[in-house]
Amino acid sequence: MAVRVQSDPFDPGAELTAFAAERTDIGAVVSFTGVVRDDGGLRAMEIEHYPGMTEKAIAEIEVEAMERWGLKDCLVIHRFGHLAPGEQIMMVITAAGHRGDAFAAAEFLMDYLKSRAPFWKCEVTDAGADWVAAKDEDEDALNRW
Amino acid sequence: MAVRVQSDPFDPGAELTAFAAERTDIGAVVSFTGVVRDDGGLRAMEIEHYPGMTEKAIAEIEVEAMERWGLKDCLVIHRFGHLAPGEQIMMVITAAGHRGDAFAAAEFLMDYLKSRAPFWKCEVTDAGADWVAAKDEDEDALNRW
Amino acid sequence: MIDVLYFAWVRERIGLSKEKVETSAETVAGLVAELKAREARYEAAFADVSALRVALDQELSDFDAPLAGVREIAFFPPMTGG
Amino acid sequence: MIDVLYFAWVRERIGLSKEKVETSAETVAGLVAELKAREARYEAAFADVSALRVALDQELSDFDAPLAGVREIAFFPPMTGG
Repeated sequence: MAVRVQSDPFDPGAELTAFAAERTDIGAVVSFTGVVRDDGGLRAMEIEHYPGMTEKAIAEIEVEAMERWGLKDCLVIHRFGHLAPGEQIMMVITAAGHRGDAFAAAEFLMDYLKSRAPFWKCEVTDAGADWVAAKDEDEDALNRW
Repeated sequence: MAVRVQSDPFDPGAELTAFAAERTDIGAVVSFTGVVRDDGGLRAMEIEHYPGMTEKAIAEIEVEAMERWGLKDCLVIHRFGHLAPGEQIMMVITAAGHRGDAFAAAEFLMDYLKSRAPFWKCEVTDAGADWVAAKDEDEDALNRW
Repeated sequence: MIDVLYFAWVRERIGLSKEKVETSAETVAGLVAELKAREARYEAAFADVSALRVALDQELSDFDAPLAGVREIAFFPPMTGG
Repeated sequence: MIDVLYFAWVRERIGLSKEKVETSAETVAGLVAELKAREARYEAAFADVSALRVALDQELSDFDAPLAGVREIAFFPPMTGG
């Protein structure tokens, strides 16, 4: 179980390879990678966070996921700072004995990261910089867990 | 959209890196990797398949997933032949604008691969070789789509 | 003449992965009845068709499907991929 | 003395990311009332507290929570991680 909050880019493929190396008790590994999507006109995404609380909030969410789905392991990486379109924002990896648990835990972690980890996205376009508004659907997504 | 059915091992990390390289229209990438789990005593897994039908069945499932969830891309890799504990059996990767579609499509592809792609697993232990029985829960999982 | 393929334990029980069969059966079930009448190993493999799946020209099908125009038929247990 | 932190557009409106505040407020809402009384920029930032979230010592909390024993309080808009 690990949490990494960093401004540096990371390589999702290398993370996936390192994550499950040399283990034979894992049957299913699910990964989610969030990428800065260019909907047209996006020049950059700036991500602000709350150092200290971020790591603590993510670790708490991971402990809950580990227990609820009997995970063998999980990893959350989340960047902050300046990101260009096409760059990776964050990644979640879960490992379990069976696929259902690995999928559910990954979706649970994503839903919590969206609304409960202290990150704030700001989109920079030619027209200026705008804080991304939280979506009702993201808040609603928490209710399924 | 691609299907690879092969006896050779593959590197999930390298596949994930290659999959989403240089694209800015993708917001969410989900991967699933199935690994030969050693529940104790497993010496090997032998996977038989139906050459020709396998590729066709998987391509059909991929087309359905692409359309239903508006995927930007997807990839299925599935091995056959002799596999040792800890080796990767198969991998699914989906890319979409948003996380919900990428997750749903990956789970859909997995559920169909489990019960509709012509592969048969045989577990080799010290006591001999046994064909893995299809699980009712895998058949039931198809009903949610 | 039709190509008949067997996979997994169906292949093991019959002792063949592929054979050519001359048949006048009109349906999959008719072909199965002909095969079962041949030898004990076919009888054993097809004892419980509810435990089997069938594909016609590489598409999943049913035991009451017609055989007209089919070039390849495959019998196998429920799939266990993924 | 309590450390007060502001993030995202709350930080921008107030023009500060962190300050030390001397307060006798018993609850978060009491502190917010004191801050709003200070200057227009605080009034603007806290105009609609339903659009804000608060954390006490790095745990999400509520505006009616007591401040006793709290060393660090943070105000920010709903999170948009992931």
